[in-house]
Amino acid sequence: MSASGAPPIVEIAGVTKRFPGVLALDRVSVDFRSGEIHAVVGENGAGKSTLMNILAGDLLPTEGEMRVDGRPQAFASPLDARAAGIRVVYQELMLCPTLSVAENITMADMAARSAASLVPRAQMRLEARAALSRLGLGGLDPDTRVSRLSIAEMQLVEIARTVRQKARVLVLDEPNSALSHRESVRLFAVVRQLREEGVAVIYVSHHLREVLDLADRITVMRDGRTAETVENTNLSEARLIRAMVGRDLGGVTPWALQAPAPDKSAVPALQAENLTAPGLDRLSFTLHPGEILGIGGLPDSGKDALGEALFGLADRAGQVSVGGRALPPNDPLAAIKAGMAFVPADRRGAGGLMSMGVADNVAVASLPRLSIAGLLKRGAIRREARAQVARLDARISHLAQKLGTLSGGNQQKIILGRTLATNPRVLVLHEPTRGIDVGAKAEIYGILRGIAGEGVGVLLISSEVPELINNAARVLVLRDGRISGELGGAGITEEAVLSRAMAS
Amino acid sequence: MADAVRAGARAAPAGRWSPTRLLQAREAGVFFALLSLCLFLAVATDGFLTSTNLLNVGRQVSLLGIMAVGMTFVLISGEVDLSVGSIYAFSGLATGMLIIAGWALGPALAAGLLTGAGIGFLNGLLSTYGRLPSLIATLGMLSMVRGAALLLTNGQPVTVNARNGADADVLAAFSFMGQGYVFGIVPMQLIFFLGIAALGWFVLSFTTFGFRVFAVGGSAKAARVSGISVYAVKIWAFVLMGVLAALAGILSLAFLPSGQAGRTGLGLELDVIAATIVGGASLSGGEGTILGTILGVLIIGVMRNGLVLMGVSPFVQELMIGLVIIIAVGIDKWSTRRTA
Amino acid sequence: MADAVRAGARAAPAGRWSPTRLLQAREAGVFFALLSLCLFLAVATDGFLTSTNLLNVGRQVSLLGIMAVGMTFVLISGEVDLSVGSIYAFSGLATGMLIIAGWALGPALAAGLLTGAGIGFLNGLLSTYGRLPSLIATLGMLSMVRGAALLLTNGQPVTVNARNGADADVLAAFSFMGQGYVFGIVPMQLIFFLGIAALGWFVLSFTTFGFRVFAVGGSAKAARVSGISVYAVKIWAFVLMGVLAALAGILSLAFLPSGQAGRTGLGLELDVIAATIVGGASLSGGEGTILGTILGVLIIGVMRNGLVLMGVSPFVQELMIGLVIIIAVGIDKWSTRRTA
Amino acid sequence: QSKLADFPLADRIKAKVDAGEKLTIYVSYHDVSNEFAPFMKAGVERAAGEGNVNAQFVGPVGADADAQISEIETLMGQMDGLAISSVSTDALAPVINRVLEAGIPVVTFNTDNPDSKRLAFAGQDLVQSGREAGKLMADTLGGKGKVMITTIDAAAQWSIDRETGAREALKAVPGIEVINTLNTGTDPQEIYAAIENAMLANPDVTGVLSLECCSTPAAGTWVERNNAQDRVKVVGFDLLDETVRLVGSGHIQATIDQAPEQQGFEAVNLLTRFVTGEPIENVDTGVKVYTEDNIAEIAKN
Ligand SMILES: Nc1ncnc2c1ncn2[C@@H]1O[C@H](COP(=O)(O)OP(=O)(O)OP(=O)(O)O)[C@@H](O)[C@H]1O
Ligand SMILES: Nc1ncnc2c1ncn2[C@@H]1O[C@H](COP(=O)(O)OP(=O)(O)OP(=O)(O)O)[C@@H](O)[C@H]1O
Ligand SMILES: [Mg+2]
Ligand SMILES: [Mg+2]
Repeated sequence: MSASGAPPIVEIAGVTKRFPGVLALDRVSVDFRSGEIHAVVGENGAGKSTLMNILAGDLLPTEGEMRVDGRPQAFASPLDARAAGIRVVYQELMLCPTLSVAENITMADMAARSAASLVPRAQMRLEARAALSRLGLGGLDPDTRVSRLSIAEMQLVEIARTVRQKARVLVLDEPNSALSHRESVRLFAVVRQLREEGVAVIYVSHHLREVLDLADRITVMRDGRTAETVENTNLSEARLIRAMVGRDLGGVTPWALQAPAPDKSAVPALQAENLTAPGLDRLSFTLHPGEILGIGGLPDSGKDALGEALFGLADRAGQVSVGGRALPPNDPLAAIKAGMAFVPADRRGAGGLMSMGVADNVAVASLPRLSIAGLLKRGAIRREARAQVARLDARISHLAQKLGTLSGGNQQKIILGRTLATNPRVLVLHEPTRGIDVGAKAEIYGILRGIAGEGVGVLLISSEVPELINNAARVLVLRDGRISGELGGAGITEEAVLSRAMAS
Repeated sequence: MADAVRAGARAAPAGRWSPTRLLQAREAGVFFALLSLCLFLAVATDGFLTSTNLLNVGRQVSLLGIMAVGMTFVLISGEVDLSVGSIYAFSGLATGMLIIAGWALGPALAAGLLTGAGIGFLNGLLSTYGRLPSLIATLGMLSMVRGAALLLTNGQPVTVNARNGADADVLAAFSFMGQGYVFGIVPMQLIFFLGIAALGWFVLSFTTFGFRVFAVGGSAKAARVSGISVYAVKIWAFVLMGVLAALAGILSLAFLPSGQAGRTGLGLELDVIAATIVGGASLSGGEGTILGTILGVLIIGVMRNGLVLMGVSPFVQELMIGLVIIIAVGIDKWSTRRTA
Repeated sequence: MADAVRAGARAAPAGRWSPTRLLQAREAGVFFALLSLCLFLAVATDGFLTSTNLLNVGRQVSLLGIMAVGMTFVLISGEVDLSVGSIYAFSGLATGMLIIAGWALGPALAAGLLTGAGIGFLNGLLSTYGRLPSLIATLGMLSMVRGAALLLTNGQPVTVNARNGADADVLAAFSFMGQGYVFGIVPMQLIFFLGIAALGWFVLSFTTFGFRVFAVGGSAKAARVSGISVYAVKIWAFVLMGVLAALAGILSLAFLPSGQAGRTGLGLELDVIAATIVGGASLSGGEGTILGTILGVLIIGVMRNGLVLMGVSPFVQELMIGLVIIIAVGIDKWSTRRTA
Repeated sequence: QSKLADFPLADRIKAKVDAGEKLTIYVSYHDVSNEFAPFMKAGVERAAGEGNVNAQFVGPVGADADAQISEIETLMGQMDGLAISSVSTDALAPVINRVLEAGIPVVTFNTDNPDSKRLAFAGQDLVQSGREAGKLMADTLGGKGKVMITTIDAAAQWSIDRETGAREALKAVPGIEVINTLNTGTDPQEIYAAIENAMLANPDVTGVLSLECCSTPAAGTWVERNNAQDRVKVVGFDLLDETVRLVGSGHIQATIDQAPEQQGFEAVNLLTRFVTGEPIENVDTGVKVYTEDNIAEIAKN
């Protein structure tokens, strides 16, 4: 049911946002109506989150005005936005790690109560449970400390917390970037229900297929401008992509169907024997040079623990060897020296050096190569950084721009650049394209195939089944910390992966 | 390998968390440290396990403890207050001067506590709206307030006694606050400490304000977007700290009954922060419990007392104090497995 | 994509690694504060702008400055060191005793600096593999090392002079280190300070170690993922701090040939940390520059000097010092617009 | 004058005395980490040997009234006698009285506590020694000049007492003006820097009167390094190595010794005599003045 007739709740009129050296938003105009799901799509750095942050009262526009119910309003702080009935699920999670799940979910209520009132812990838990089970997370103990959750769980808690609040406008900025297919489906049901309740839902995403079957209207942003706002009637993915990127992207043929057979006689690039760690149970597999090996599975299958265990960031037992050389546990440095590079899933935490510049982030893992006798080779560092930035088409204003001020997707690209800069022989990627736009995705996949062609072994850990299908020559599906199935060639299909992932 | 798995499993229960829980992993370590310290002293000395001595220790840690309760709030909220030693001096001496000037007890106390609240409020303003790191803001206040105290007293010692003009009844009541005993054995100071600790525990664990303190310290951004006014919460924490520091200073003067702006409470801030952090609070905010703080305070008090009882030379005492602080926190850290 | 490359190209100059840039927003504020302070004193007093006085100030801040350079490394790496005042005392006095005992200068200095390095190493171990908050680890060391210094000297003042048995030539060389002048006017202490500041600036800005210090402080976990041994870097920062604190302590003894374990360097840690943070370093790590630190040190030195020159009463001085610290940092904060 | 007869000695102590057991005497010094502690301690040990008692030398590291009180409270149970030098007269008086009420004899040394009911005092009359210093200053200045008083701790009881005496003596001399007292702080560098700055701020100061051990050599050193011996005279206290040297070299005109070792000795000695029934009264350890002429007596050995 399209609500294009309904009056707009929020209107953005000619809003411009300037950051030092960056024009993030350029005279953007768009309106959001009650009872519609309004998708906002665009390349990394197009300005989506900046726009949402302005709606949320986190940022003040440099120029332009915002109208709520027709009345001009400027949000000086998130409090004003809340007062106007706007609720936001942020792209960068806004949870308090030291508090419990229940406390995070009910935090807004605690803000509303009188400071002298008592904390209704029992009720907190109940409401938390209710909010969680609505997203199919009834199993999660509301007393769990958030710092102990997986990224996916955190994202669900963040959603649960926001969705349960009575909102007139609900902003979801890439809410399911870390979610499994199943979890996403539940989220969509909730979102549709909210639309029926008359909420204006603003949905930012890079998953165009979802967008197409979820949205009533779609706004495409490009280089900080609104390229167009269209009713979602007989639109095609290709059509959207053209509007976003300005060119067509040829469809990708699954890698498995064209990948050269890896040389199984050669020394394995990566070998795990009886690898055991929290969540992993005596895992054994081999990654051959030049092979792209996919790892699939549900969130609790152990696939999320695999990367850290291999790289030595988490305790582990069992054998891990790179190029035939056994690695000591708990020693990332040794792993890197042996030629392993790792892209962790959690961008903010273990990912990048948010307080340091882009060039420094690209260089940090390759210091030995980019220095002589302990002295930094600044020229070389800049050259390397510029090369990676170009190769990954990252949008930055200058090489010293702090990573923390890049758009989410561009941060991800720089972190990828950091690992590519080390010229690894084994590349372990955990959700490498999380939050990355379609255009860039295609290029990154191209790059992966390229380095695989150069003999690098690539371990692709992903919860996006299509990503596995398109890029893996071979897929291992995990369940309960063990390998529940191995797929290859034409055998890698959505159904095959899911059936092996689900408990039988 | 099984080890690693079990490790993962063991982590789960530790994951459950609530500030009201009486003994958390964090405190267990400190509690154990305190216990072993006491056991050791019980056998090593004969004077330690006497009720007189234990009540002495209780009295000796009370003022430190009262301030540590306040510091717990400040640290949990993600800030730190270095000015407490100066507030302790200023408010105490101010109150003393008022009593000498012939004021009644009530008004004098009120005035003294108000000065503490005011300074705390200033600390809060500077560290929030003033956008200064609280370390710098309160470091500045440390020396400003100390200077103010010196000016106020003109550097002269303040002694609250009849000779200096304090009213007899007021003096009696005032002295009782600091020197009195309940049931003839329990020192008033200890009563104050326990009362305030209980109150602090209640506020921190059961009230919405306490909740907000944890939220703000855990992640100011998250708290802000949930509609909690971060600045207000932090300012209140500083005010609370100021009032408690003032109270401690007043009690100290009531006990002694003399103080001197150039010396009273000098360097106290580090003791208070040490006790609180030994108790499990963290400089990075969001962590800490009143119970832990009490344990931290007791460890420091018991150790000082024990070293004296054992007749350890003063220099060696100095050395031991550092050692015990490190070990006390170490026990807790080293007993729990590393979680990278 | 072409766009991005152009962005990179355009950015090239700015792309030069920020800490080397001579004046950053952060420092500009502090620099402005220092400038206005000096201008004010130049007109308010006649003694201030004399070369003698300025060189005096230079000498008076040198030891603080030497330690502040070390503290800059520690703070950027995300830790803090409270034990510097005690190291200053211990290493200085130890060196003095060795010289009195008739050692040659070289060995005595080496031994003194080694004690500093050793204590720093211990601080580092405790704060990394020991997993103690560095605040607690170094607070413990503060009192342990102070106790050790008292035991070492048995509380007696250590005076380095011929009558106590120091060899004449050694004594001459030693005294020159602390009291000597280059070109008859520039104090040796100042030379040491400038030399070490320059060295520190170079290391922090141009070497991989400096880079790693920033990385570790910015996010230890990200640094680890990038193959930096977080613990090793932090330990080295503490060792550096220890050596510089020892050097300052040695120079102090060389300057006035006598020190005493009970008072030498007492409470120095807060001055050093204050100077460094006024200079723009942050307790949460990842931020700070040597230039900023130098400015911070100068602000504190100039202010102390100026207040005396203006004949301000000691009490008011105490008050002013706090005020100026707050304002100095405030200027910088308040001049930059808030970014929510 | 105090006698054992008039004192309600605690039974446990009386018993010990009668049984001829060794008594345990605690000597609480106001800052065991300052330069005099070692001398005091030496005197205490000498007296303990002669008087055949155990003497424990205790006290806070860094003058801290609370710490000194706490320590005494803690030790009260096991002390047969207490000799104390107070961090602060007013703060310590109540404890001292409590100890006395417990039937434990208490004497004061070094820093007296007249407000308490202590039995006797052994040491220098601080106000008196301050007066002496004032007089010496006035004489060396020939009765006219501008004097700056320096102290490392204007807050300390001993400092307050000596300053009182010194100002009193200097006020008596019309030709002499006394400016703000300089509180130098306790770190040697601080002390020197403070004096250096103060002398720049007050170029017309002709006399520096230091109230203690540690700003005395600092003042002398400043004079020496600025060749100011002709325009600035220094009078101070105690006999630290540097002080002795600078008196010898004529950069410090006079210094007053307070015989710390003897003070420590008398502290214990008074108590041992008291419990044996001997009447005791205040012992003045005297004010010995050293100048260029007699400084040689302090032979380095
Ligand atoms: N605080 C800041 N300072 C400087 N530049 C900024 C800041 N925040 C965002 N930008 C820039 O504004 C532009 C838009 O960023 P924004 O986060 O809105 O992109 P986005 O559309 O959300 O991209 P993504 O899909 O990767 O999340 C980017 O070039 C980013 O670098
Ligand atoms: N060299 C090393 N060997 C083993 N573990 C390490 C090493 N360096 C860092 N770690 C681990 O990596 C994590 C990050 O290190 P560290 O705790 O110093 O970061 P941090 O920023 O200080 O964290 P916090 O701010 O929470 O204290 C820690 O869990 C630490 O145990
Ligand atoms: Mg975004
Ligand atoms: Mg740490």
